[in-house]
Amino acid sequence: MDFRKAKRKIKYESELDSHFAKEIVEKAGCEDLFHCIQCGTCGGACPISAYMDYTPRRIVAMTREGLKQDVLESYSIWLCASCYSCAVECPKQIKITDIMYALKQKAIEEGRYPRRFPVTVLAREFFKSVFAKGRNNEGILMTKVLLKTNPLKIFKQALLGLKLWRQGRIGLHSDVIQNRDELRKILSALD
Amino acid sequence: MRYLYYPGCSLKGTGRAYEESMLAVFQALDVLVEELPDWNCCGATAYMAVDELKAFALAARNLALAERMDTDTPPADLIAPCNACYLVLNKAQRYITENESIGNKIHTALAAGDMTYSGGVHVRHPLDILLHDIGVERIKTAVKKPLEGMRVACYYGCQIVRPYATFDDQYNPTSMNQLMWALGAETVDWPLKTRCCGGSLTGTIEELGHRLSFILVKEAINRGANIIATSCPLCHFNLECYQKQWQTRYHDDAHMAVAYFTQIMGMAFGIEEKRLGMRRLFVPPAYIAAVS
Amino acid sequence: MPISSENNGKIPRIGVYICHCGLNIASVVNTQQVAEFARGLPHVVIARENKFMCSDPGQDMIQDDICEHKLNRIVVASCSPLLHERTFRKTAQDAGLNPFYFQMANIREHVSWVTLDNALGTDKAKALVAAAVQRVQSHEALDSQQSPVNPAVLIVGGGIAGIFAALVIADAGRKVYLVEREPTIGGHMAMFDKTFPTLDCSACILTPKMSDVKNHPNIVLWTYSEVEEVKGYAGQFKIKVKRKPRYVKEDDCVGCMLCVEACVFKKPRFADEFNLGFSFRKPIYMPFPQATPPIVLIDPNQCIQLTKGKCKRSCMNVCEKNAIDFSMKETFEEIEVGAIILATGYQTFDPRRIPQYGYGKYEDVYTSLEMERFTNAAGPTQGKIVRRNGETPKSVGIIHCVGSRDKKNHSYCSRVCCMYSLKLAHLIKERTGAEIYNFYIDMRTPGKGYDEFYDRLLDEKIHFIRGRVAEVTDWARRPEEEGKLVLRVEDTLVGIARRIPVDMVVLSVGLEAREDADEIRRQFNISCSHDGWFTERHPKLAPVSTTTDGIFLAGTCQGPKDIPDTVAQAGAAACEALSMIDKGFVQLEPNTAHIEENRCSGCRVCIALCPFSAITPSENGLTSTVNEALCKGCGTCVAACPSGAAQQRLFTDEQIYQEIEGLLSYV
Amino acid sequence: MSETDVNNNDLHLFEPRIVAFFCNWCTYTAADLAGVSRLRYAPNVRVIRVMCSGRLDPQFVVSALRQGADGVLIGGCHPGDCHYQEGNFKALRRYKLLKRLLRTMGIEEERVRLEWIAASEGDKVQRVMNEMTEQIRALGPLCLTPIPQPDFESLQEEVLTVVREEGGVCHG
Repeated sequence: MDFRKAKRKIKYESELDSHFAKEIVEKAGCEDLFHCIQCGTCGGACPISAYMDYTPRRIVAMTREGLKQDVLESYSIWLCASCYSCAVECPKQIKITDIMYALKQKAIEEGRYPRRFPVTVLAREFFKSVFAKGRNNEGILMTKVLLKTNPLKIFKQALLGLKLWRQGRIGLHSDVIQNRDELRKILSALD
Repeated sequence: MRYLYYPGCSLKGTGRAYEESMLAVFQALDVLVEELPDWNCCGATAYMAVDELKAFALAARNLALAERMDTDTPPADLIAPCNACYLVLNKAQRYITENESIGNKIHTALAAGDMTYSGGVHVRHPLDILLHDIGVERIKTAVKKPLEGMRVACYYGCQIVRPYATFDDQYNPTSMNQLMWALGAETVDWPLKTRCCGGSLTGTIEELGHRLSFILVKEAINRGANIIATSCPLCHFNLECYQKQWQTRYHDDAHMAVAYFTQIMGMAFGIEEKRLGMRRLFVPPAYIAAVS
Repeated sequence: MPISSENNGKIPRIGVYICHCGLNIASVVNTQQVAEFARGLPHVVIARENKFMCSDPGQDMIQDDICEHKLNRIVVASCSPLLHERTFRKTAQDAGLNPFYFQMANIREHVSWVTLDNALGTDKAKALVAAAVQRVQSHEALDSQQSPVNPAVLIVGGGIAGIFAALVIADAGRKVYLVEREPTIGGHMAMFDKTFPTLDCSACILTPKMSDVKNHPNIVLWTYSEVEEVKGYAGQFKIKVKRKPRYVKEDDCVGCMLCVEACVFKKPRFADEFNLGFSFRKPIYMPFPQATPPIVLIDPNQCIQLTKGKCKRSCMNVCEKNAIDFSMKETFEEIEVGAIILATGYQTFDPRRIPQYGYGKYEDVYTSLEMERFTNAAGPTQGKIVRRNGETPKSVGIIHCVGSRDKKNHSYCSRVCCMYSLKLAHLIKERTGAEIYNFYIDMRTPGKGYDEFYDRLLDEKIHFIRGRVAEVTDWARRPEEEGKLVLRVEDTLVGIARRIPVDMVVLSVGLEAREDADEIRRQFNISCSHDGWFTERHPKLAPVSTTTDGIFLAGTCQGPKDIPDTVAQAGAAACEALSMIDKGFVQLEPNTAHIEENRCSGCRVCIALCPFSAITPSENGLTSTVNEALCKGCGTCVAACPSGAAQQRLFTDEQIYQEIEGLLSYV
Repeated sequence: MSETDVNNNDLHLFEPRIVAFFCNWCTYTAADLAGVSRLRYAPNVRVIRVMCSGRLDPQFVVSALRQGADGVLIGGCHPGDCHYQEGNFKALRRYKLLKRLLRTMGIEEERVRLEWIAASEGDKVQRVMNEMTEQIRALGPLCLTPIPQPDFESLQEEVLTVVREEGGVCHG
């Protein structure tokens, strides 16, 4: 234990972002952000809270109080697997999963996510592939993610890949929809 | 009975066995299933994390296609076998119809592609169709080889009953159990039946994702199951494909057959293995031999 | 009945008074502008403002003006007439004016409290004042009738609230009918072992009160009975009570229990309601040893004689008093009372509605009420706290807020759970030495000696974990969790998730309105909140009254509360009833209907419409007349009368037309 | 005032005037509750208290519309909850007749609305007040143009039907 590593933990009001909570609460599904009574049901129900740096409850509290940097840079929001356990058990019926989505979007918007973090790489690769082809090929997607995050792992998973390929479960042929133009027009209309 | 069918990307890839067995089972029950032409990716979890509106728009295009298709018997029932597709399509449906500002944006976006959607499609899971439209009695009559001795851990995963429990209980779903009973199988009391399998985390943060699926299989073994039935291609993949890697990772054996519930139904219906995609499984159900 | 008054000049001289209600009204409504506006209205002699019109200076101002300016009509623009109409009528009356030359404009509840925009609020207030000014011109002097009050009181429900209220009223020398649905009085309190925070024995303080009720000469106690019908009005209620057959003559049974001994069922095999099914009784039984009245009864669904018609009837043979009577039928009693106190209590939340907590699935998950029975020396385990397998638990988890503070169930706080959880924690610790974990969202211990009790529990090294438990499961992740119930929770003060294995789980279930609260509400013509609790007339200033005169509330039927608060409220309800009785009469609102004979065509539309059969054809049959003693003043006959012969006092057609005109005259 | 504010004001230039008749026991109490709960709503509805919705003479409604009200709201207890047993049912019957009458008079029937609001439903008061205001705003001001000649025969028939329903004997 190195006590010289002690860091300042206090937050001064000037370090908080008072607009942050307002931005989040206006997003779809986040309307009830301020109803939270910090009971911790979400943290208890969450199968992944055991691994999070901040439990979902703390993410909510920090969001409300404007600890924007800490929230957007926490990896809790990227660990959320969208299983909705928290949302269905919340006694105030807060859609915590949707709040996590809103925070992920915000982090991407502000470029505050860890670059080589597989979760965000996956999200972006997925996004690109669907925009281009309308569908997604799991084999290609996972290969890309591994290439961009930890290329060495490709060898580790090669055996699994080979097996899947022999079972006809992955292929390098990518499925493409016919009306790609239509889809792109729809998606571009939202930019 | 005729339904529209939305496969989603996985049922054309890693989850091909699910598609094959589901179609075979529906055929055995004289149910017509027609694939939605030119469907696109549903939007899924990963997309939603980047841009929620676009995720809804992706889903909306599929819903609009479905609505356009089935003009003679509205409202159209659209089967979405993948849990994630099922959730995303349902969620999009809700937000588009219930949230005015999202609804308006999506309608404008669809219009840019010369499409419209009035909100009339019912997105349904095959479990729901089998149990409520076809019924246990009809299924019982189709059983040729009752699955005696099979002790199934029914795994629903998260996104069928959460957050929208429309056809089963949110905390203790039983629809799959009822189907298994109809086939002559037993089911085990397994409190993890809706616990998260780790989803895409198995591919991104392995340590975490693998542990989540590992403990599911481990507990299914403890509860005396000899097979896990799944209803989602991603859950299936997570529970099935990494079993070998767990041995080195956890120095603990968690070896168990994992099959789609439709494959198990097909076995009981006496459908040939090939049509059920059995050869695409890593751990072939040990009972195939015993039953057939 | 218009009466002549010196002060009711033909030409109206109206005084208008605008209340600020502190800032309640004045912060939205520009009262100065409203007063200025009122001054410009016809017949308004004076228009003034005051900070609080209902205060003494405010009322004095009106009275002085009545004398000085010879006012003969008064308009007060302030709060709801349901709150202060009586106050200001009396003000006018005390100054010599007929009290019905008064009209109120509701510019607080209907304007300042519900309007955001000050200008629009001020406009609305002006319109309401204009309407009141115009209406009051057509008011007439009325004489309000008095109706005598029957000095007896009906109390519904024999829990601690009903018991206490009954004793207060009976001690004051008035007659009380106490009607209880169950075979014994005592309610929930009789089931508890100790009471918080003093830990005095519940039975020791309750049972003397129960026997006082039974022995009091002024109390008629009808248990195993239900109110069947309520008619009449404040001071003159007519009640029909159904008395269910016990198949045991109440007057003859001495409670010796020989019959129970002799019953052909040698072993008790039917779930005992009082012990919540954790012990068994025979078809003939006494609910519990201190049951009041101390007499037995027979369950008609279980007794062979009553279900099959043939039995040795050994109970009958053994009874020396010949008290058993299988031919008994339900009977009805009809009584007249002046006031009614509802003390119908609560029920506990059914935790099966939160399946994650495993109640009904895991055998060692209990409700707090069940735990009350276990801790009770007269309970199913003689006060021993044991698991179903007979072992003493080494660790116990107590989960607070089960069903409370939960939008999917009850969004309110049940108020008593924190304290009773502390009490149970203390008792379990004392008797088993187990590790006790309390899982709470917020500790709520306001009350005399309550927080001190919390301190004491902290000192007893009870664990307090701030976090709402997400799940109770038998899924073991570690060797130490095998065979245990594992509580998965976020310890919010530490900020991490925890899994805590225990032997036994207690669910601190909330209080909820009784299943049939809505039926009772309709029967007695009162209101319920969304949650089903009976609504008091005013949350602050009329906490035991209801919107129906003569009906009062006591105890938890009005909302969750603990024993001290229940008893205090029961006392208040008793005193309200006594105050009404001692006054001897109720002032009737003179809003009855009457028929002007010379305009009546005798069409009899009104006769068929009147829900109270108050209208009859006159002797010659050519017209109809209203029996004003029976009329309740709904005005439906007036609305239907094709010739305008029927009129309702205080709500004449003319007055309402004037109000409409006034309301719309201001643009 | 910014440009958008001006536009907003233009949109909302028409402030409808709505008269409400609320029964003393349920709906008026609920309106008081809305106040106590500080539920804000449109200031366009002005309430007249009657003891029971059964007191409501359809002529009151006609009179209000004639004198410049753009809409009329009637509030009573829920069916089965009437303080006077069944006054609200009578209000309902009269309301139905009134709507037919209004149609004959060329007045949009949406201008008159009947709502059951219990004493505990302060939130419903807020919702109904806002909805009603928006609905009338959308309809625009009530312009009483010369009335198209009503079909007196069928109207008389309707009136007689209702009189019969009410159980009275009509002496013509």
